[in-house]
Amino acid sequence: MNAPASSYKKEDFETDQDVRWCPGCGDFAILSALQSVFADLGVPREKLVIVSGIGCSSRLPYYVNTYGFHGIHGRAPAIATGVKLANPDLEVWIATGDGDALAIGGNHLIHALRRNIGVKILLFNNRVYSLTKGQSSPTSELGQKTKSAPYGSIDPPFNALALALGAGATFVARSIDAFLPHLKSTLRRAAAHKGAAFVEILQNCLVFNDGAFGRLTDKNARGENLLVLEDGQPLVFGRRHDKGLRLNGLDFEAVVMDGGSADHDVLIHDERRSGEGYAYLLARMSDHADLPTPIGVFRDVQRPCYEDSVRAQIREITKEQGAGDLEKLLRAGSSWEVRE
Amino acid sequence: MNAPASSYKKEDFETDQDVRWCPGCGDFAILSALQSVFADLGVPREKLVIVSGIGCSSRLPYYVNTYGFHGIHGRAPAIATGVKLANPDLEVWIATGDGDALAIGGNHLIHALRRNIGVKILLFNNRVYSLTKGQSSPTSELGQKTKSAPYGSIDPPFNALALALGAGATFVARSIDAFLPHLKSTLRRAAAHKGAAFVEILQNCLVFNDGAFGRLTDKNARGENLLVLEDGQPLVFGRRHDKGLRLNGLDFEAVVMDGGSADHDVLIHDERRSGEGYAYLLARMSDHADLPTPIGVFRDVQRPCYEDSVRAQIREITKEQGAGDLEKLLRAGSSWEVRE
Amino acid sequence: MRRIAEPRNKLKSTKALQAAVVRFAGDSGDGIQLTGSQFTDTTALFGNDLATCPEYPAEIRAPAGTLPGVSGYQIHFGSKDVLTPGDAVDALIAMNPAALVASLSDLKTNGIVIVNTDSFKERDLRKARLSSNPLDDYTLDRFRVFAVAITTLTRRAVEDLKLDGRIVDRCKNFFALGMCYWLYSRPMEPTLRWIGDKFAENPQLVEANRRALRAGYSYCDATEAFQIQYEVPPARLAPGVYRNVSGNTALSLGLIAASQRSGAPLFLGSYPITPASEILHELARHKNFGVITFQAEDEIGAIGAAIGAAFAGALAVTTTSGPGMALNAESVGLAVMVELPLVICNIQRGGPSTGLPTKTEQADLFQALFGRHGEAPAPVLAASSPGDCFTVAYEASRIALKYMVPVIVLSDGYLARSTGPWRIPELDDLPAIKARYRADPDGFAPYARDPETLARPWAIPGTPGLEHRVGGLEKRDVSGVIDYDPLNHERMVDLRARKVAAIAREIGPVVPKGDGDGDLLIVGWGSTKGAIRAAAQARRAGGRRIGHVHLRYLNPLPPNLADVLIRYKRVLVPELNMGQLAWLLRSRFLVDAIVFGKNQGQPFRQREIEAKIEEALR
Amino acid sequence: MRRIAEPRNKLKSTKALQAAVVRFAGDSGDGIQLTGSQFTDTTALFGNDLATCPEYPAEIRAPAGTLPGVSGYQIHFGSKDVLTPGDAVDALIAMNPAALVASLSDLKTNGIVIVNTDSFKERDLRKARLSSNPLDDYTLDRFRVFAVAITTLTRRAVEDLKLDGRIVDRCKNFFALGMCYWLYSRPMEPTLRWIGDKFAENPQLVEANRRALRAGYSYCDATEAFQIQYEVPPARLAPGVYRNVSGNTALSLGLIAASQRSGAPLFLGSYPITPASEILHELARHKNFGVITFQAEDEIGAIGAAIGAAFAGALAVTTTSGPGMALNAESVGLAVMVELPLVICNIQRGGPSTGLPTKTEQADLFQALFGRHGEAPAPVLAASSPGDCFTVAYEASRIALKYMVPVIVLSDGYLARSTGPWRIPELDDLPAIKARYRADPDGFAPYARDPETLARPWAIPGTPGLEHRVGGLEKRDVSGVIDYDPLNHERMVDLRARKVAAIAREIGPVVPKGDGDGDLLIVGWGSTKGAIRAAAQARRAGGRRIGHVHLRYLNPLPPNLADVLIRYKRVLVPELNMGQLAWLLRSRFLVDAIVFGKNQGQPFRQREIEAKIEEALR
Ligand SMILES: Cc1ncc(C[n+]2csc(CCOP(=O)(O)OP(=O)(O)O)c2C)c(N)n1
Ligand SMILES: Cc1ncc(C[n+]2csc(CCOP(=O)(O)OP(=O)(O)O)c2C)c(N)n1
Ligand code: SF4
Ligand code: SF4
Ligand SMILES: [Mg+2]
Ligand SMILES: [Mg+2]
Repeated sequence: MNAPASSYKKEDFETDQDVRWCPGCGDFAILSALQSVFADLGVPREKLVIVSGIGCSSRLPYYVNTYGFHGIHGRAPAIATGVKLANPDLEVWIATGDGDALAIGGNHLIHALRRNIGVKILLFNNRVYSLTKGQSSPTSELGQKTKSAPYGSIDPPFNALALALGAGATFVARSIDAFLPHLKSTLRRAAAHKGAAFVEILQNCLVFNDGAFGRLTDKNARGENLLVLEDGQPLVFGRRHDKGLRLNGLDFEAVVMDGGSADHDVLIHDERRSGEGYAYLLARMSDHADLPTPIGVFRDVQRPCYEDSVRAQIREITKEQGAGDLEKLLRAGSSWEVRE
Repeated sequence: MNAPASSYKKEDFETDQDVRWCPGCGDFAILSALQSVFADLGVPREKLVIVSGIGCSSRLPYYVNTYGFHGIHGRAPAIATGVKLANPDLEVWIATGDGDALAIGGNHLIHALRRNIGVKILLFNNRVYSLTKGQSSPTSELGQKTKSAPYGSIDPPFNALALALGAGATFVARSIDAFLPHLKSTLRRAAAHKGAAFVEILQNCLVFNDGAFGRLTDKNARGENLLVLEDGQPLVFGRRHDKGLRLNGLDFEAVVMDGGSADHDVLIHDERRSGEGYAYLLARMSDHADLPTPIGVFRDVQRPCYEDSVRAQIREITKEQGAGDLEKLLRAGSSWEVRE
Repeated sequence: MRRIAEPRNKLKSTKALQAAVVRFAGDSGDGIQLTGSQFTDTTALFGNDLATCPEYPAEIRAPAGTLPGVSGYQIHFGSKDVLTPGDAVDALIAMNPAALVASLSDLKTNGIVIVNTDSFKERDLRKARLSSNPLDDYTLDRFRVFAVAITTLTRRAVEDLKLDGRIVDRCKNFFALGMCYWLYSRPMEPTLRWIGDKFAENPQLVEANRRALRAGYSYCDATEAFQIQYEVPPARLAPGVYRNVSGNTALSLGLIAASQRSGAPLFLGSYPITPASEILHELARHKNFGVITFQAEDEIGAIGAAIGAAFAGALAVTTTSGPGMALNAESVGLAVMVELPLVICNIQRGGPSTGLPTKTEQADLFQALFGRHGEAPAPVLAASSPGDCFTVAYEASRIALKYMVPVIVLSDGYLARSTGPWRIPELDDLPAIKARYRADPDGFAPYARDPETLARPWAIPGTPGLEHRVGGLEKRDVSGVIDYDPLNHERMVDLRARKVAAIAREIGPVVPKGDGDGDLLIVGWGSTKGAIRAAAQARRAGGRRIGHVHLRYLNPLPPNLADVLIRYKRVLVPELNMGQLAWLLRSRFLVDAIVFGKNQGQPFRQREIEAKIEEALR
Repeated sequence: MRRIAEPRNKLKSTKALQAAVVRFAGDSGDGIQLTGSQFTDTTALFGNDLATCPEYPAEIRAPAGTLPGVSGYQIHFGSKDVLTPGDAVDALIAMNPAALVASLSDLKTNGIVIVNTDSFKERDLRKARLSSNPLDDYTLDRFRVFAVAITTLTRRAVEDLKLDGRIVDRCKNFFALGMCYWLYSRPMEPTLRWIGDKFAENPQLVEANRRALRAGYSYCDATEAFQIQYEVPPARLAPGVYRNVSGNTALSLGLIAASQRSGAPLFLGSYPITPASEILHELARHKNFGVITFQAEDEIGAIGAAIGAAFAGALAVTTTSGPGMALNAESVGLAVMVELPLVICNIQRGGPSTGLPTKTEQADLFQALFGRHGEAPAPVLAASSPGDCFTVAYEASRIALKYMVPVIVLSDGYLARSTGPWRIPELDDLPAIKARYRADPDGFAPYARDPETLARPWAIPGTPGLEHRVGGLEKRDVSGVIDYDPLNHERMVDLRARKVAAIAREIGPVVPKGDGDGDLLIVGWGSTKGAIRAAAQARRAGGRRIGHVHLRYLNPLPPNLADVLIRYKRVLVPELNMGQLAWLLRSRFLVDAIVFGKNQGQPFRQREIEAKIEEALR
């Protein structure tokens, strides 16, 4: 019935449901990337669960032939936590949007990251509420005109990655719908991480916020605006790969690499860097007009993951106390017998 | 009736309600500090509003003779946002606990900080749910035994200040119930900040988590464990003020100040430092066993505050379009007349 | 400008009708909503009474040409009272096969079907999952079919403008509109003018669209296929200035009016949700009324901010739909306890859970009445027509401010979107409404009550000498301090209930429409009013003795309702749920009210209610 | 060890009683709860039937000696059925003035009052806000007062142990307990043993407390003031093994039992809230049963995780009280839609809003039945005694697993805390309960239904070949894919309702206690059972023809309820709310049920119900 896990094809992860996104929506690319990655993972299909909230992005589970749970708005991390705790053998993924994850679902998100529960969180960030037809989201930019902010948004946006790091995330990455290979490799990395993996995927909504990421995807512009992180490689960007980042005290600054001494100051990317400051500064780069926006894996470190701690505690206590005996439990405390 | 704002005494901010905290609770000190600070502020009493959620800490509004709103669990930032938006002339303070603010109220908190709404948030952190008699909170420490974690907590705690910074907080500070003068000056600084001010106050719950901050308050221990931040002063700690913090790449490290060259590396505290990394590293210090825990003002920077942006937009549009005319509005669009 | 008619083609015959139902249907990219609203505006200006009902696809952009992608717009217009958008369609304009098949079952036998043959190609049929072409098989045998190459004809009309092909094809809806204008003898002038305004920045587009419109009109006038032209004479509406409004627009206007008249600034705390979002959109556009629209992080943040704003003196409002209303339950309880004015609008949609978000339903009445913990009564009002949304929003604000209570307003997806002519009220005719801020510290106590309304004083921060504390814990009568005393609690539970119950004094007696006594009383609430009234009228015309009461106030109920109920042999309660109002009436009046529930995400059809009436009378 | 009595003092007289009510009251620091439970354990072992009701101060540590700081523990024990903790107190042990005045109104005329005179100093009186000493004025005229210097006598008893003064004073509650043991002829042995276990690590404390206990006993035996010793002979309980349980403990055990018996691992997602938290505490202690207790960030996170765990195959539970239940409304709707098993326990407290968190009330019945948007029916069960919490938790789990539905369990603050003897069930006597995981891919469809129960299959992730998607949008019958089709929606609304209604088949007929027909039927639900039964018994003894039906199933209602209702002339519904069950019965059966509401945050007294019975029969 189910193909052996090792020989999956992408098609094995398609369903017979019509995909109900607007033609050209960035969600298609993400779906396709995820299906490919699933095919490669070698995880039996029945062990994969995708949980989502509500939004265009949250329709994704319907289109992937695994177990799926299309939850309610904002609650995917809560539901996913329950799934993973109840059965840690499952690989649990979350598909969510900027509204779903960062507006109504913000609390569940930060707590999932705090606990480091082993779920992969894919945040489709299109900086707008799409399913409800174009209101502002917590990542909408200042001045962005939306249906709910017809004169332009005055709410400063979240920096999703900085928020995730502040909450204690162990794995933080960013990719873009338009960069399929990069996206796939990022998803693969998320799959490999033990613990909570947070991936922000910049996603174009061509109906309500078209071109929001043009600076980063446009062939001409992206060289100057995008910095692709690679572990062990210097933080270099620029159309001609001629710029690098170095430290100035506790801030990053861009320098032109002209073969001079400054070249040696350019930082080498280290995903596993133990101090928290480095990843945080990387995350904050996108807030600075004079710095490029990084994509890739910002941070990938290990902390005990929550489902393991839960099971370990149960095991330990059961070892100490012995497996529970219902009969004994009911009669615990002072009991007495009444005879006929 | 009301005394002139300039001549308030602390007693003017007391109410006739019996204070219902356990004798010896750290909340008394915070209450007292706040009443003193209010007396000094020169703000007319009727312009002060304290909003709270639910918890021992959230009882505070009843004991301060200002306007007060004892809300429901976790929602103080939401209620306070409404108060401040409806009337920006009011000085709005929030009293909240680690459960109230960081568990159920986490989302409202991070969004209030993102928007930079002008409210002062006092988080009474006792690392436990006290009002409900001793369950774990999101700041309970690993291994801490509580009623809900009788075998010890396995949930990694939030670092409240790192979370606040990740959410975009413009003012972040920490103080301790036991240090009254420090607490008062910290509250005064929060009062002076324009925008959202986030103050974590380490508070001893002598019933359910007594001595949680002994390391920091105990006369003998605190020298080595506490670092008092002062703007423009070096980051120095130690019983004999003989240790300083310097940068090692992007991490802090403690060095002994022996009058040697290392002394010059010791960082000078700068609350207004523009890059985000510095305050974040300070905030993360308390996670590191080998670094002291800072108290004081970590960060105090300016961003437009939300209530101003809201009003500015209204003013601007009203200037452009003229004040609304109800009669015209009702007849807008294509209307037609039916005559007798 | 009114009642301008185009010159007539003398070769064609003209037939007068009392009313007609027209549906435009096509792909969501076809500009159907725009076409429909143009037809509506013209018809309104022409003087007909009317009701409309747009239907959007559930998806943002379902694949073009598919069934889920069909967008529809139905208008019922006439020279008498028009009460519903019409059960059955007289004329369908179908821009593609999917639109055709989706509408077929609603079409009257012998009804008119205009199809755009250019989009009935093999490919189009496949997208609509059709195996044969409905134009060629028996499908349309019952109808009068006009197969017109609308796309081709439009292209031809604008050929010489040398426009981009995609732009040209976007004009084709005006061609179709022109045909309908001819068919129903409507003037083109208003739309010609509208096109001029709309595309002012692009004169070529103005020209192209105008030409398409005229071409459609002339096509019918010229071609032999069209022989009969219909006339639906204007209706006799009550004198006044009218405009066509949707329920959500009217509701927004009602809130602004209440704010302006009461002197309490309007504060909306909201979180987007279908079908309530347009209220947020609409109010966000009127900042020059001092309106603050706060899009919160979630519904709880939204209502929380509204409660805070109410504390600080605003006319505070939150707008949502069922799921958001569910999340708000705890906060509504807080508002009940702190006794602050608050207007909570639930624009109901199909449930439970996420349910059918784009569909309509009335299944949140129980939630409004009972969906809180503890005894937490709140007034509940329901709007019954698009224009009535104005009245109800205004009245809810009035009650909230006068009694210091949260008031729940129920509307629904159908009311939210559908439109009807609304007589714009004269400002002086609006009921008095006032924000009564307490200023006097003398004798002030936060929970002292107005002896008449039982309202506590609204003492807002900033007022010297009135400093006080409120909160969700039980409070002592008068002083408002926390109090767990058993008898005080009982007194407060009772006071909160009596305060709400006392509003009944202000509710005028219900007077049944139709027969004042007789065989059957139909009791309804909310958006079903038009369908019930139409059905009752029809059955009375058929000789039945029927009365119809439509409740605006669900809590408290009108004081004379019991007296009315006993004047009829039977009571029938049609609702878009499983019988929630019926339950209420049964419990309150021990009357054996007959449940007539419909749970299809769709409004009632007149004929469904007629059939049920006959069944009930059997 | 049972029925050991201490040697008697031949000079004193002994009086046999059928029952007695004793209340221990003092400052929350006085160890009142511990004293009370020792008396209870001893009394249970002795063989009496009993009911207890502890009362804690609302504050964690209200200032010592004040009224808000009073802690109380009441026990009613007897040799017949003991149904309530007792309306009126036979013997009060008051450790300070505040405790005395707080209890006075509940004391029987001629009742016994033992006071600790050492804490009736000027200062103590001031703390209790008394202007004169009740021991000296007329306050206690109606009672038999025993003024005993308990602190002094305790100190004297342990003098030679040279203990710290604070520790010595903590022993005084054992002195008081000893007095009570003498007064009611109870054995000291069990408590002496318990002291040995409890303070095993501190032999000095063991000695001190034991001495204090014995000293109290001997004091009564020796002093002239005490002349009468009472005897309350053991009750004839049904044979079996008993233990004394509180409602929250029993509920926790019921859940564990259901998990163990069904084979579905227990998952609790919860967020602390009074008075539900103890269930979380209790379950967290039993991790060796594989129980996962997940303390979430809030109630929505808690129920969300529970729903996820249910999807993954757990017996999923969430526990909360009214405010949390309000927050959960949207998620309960999701559970209804995805048709997963879930047990939702609401331990009700005084509302609305934060209300009276430490008090009891039954005002969340409407919320349980109707507190969701859309038509979202769920079974609702209520427990009626501490021990019954076990049965109901088990039964709710059984229904959830069998029918694939969320089931709501109602308990309340009174049941949660009070205790009574519970006959521990034999495991084999527990009803069958089974987690039926689907494994067979053949013919699998996510919303295909069991023809009998209408349950859909439980196909949990990890099962090869059963991959499928669920969610909150309306789904097509059988296939479960998203579907907005009108008739499908109606079918699904109907199916979800029928599935719940079908459970009625499994509910045995209700058989009224007392008279099977007659003048009055009393219908109750939840924690009021004891008080109603006692009142009905008393009134029947007074010659009235009364039946009593106590409902465990509130939705669906027992199938024969209509038949029972018509056998009585009147129907009376006592509830700790404004008449919620009465409303339900009125609506459902068109019966003119008389509302008897009490909203005081307190359980019914037997006499209140008796009075109302007489009024109803007038
Ligand atoms: C409780 C609740 N509130 C509001 C909504 C309406 N709603 C559905 S999706 C959505 C936002 C979607 O935005 P996002 O998460 O960014 O997803 P996108 O559509 O942009 O992919 C909202 C507000 C809802 N379904 N439930
Ligand atoms: C919706 C809701 N859930 C739960 C509770 C119960 N509750 C009251 S206070 C509290 C936690 C208090 O902890 P914290 O905020 O740390 O305050 P503290 O008592 O420690 O000062 C909880 C869970 C509630 N009142 N409302
Ligand atoms: S509305 Fe935007 S996000 Fe949604 S499917 Fe269309 S393009 Fe994608
Ligand atoms: S329980 Fe703890 S936090 Fe609460 S009042 Fe007592 S000492 Fe303070
Ligand atoms: Mg989005
Ligand atoms: Mg706390």
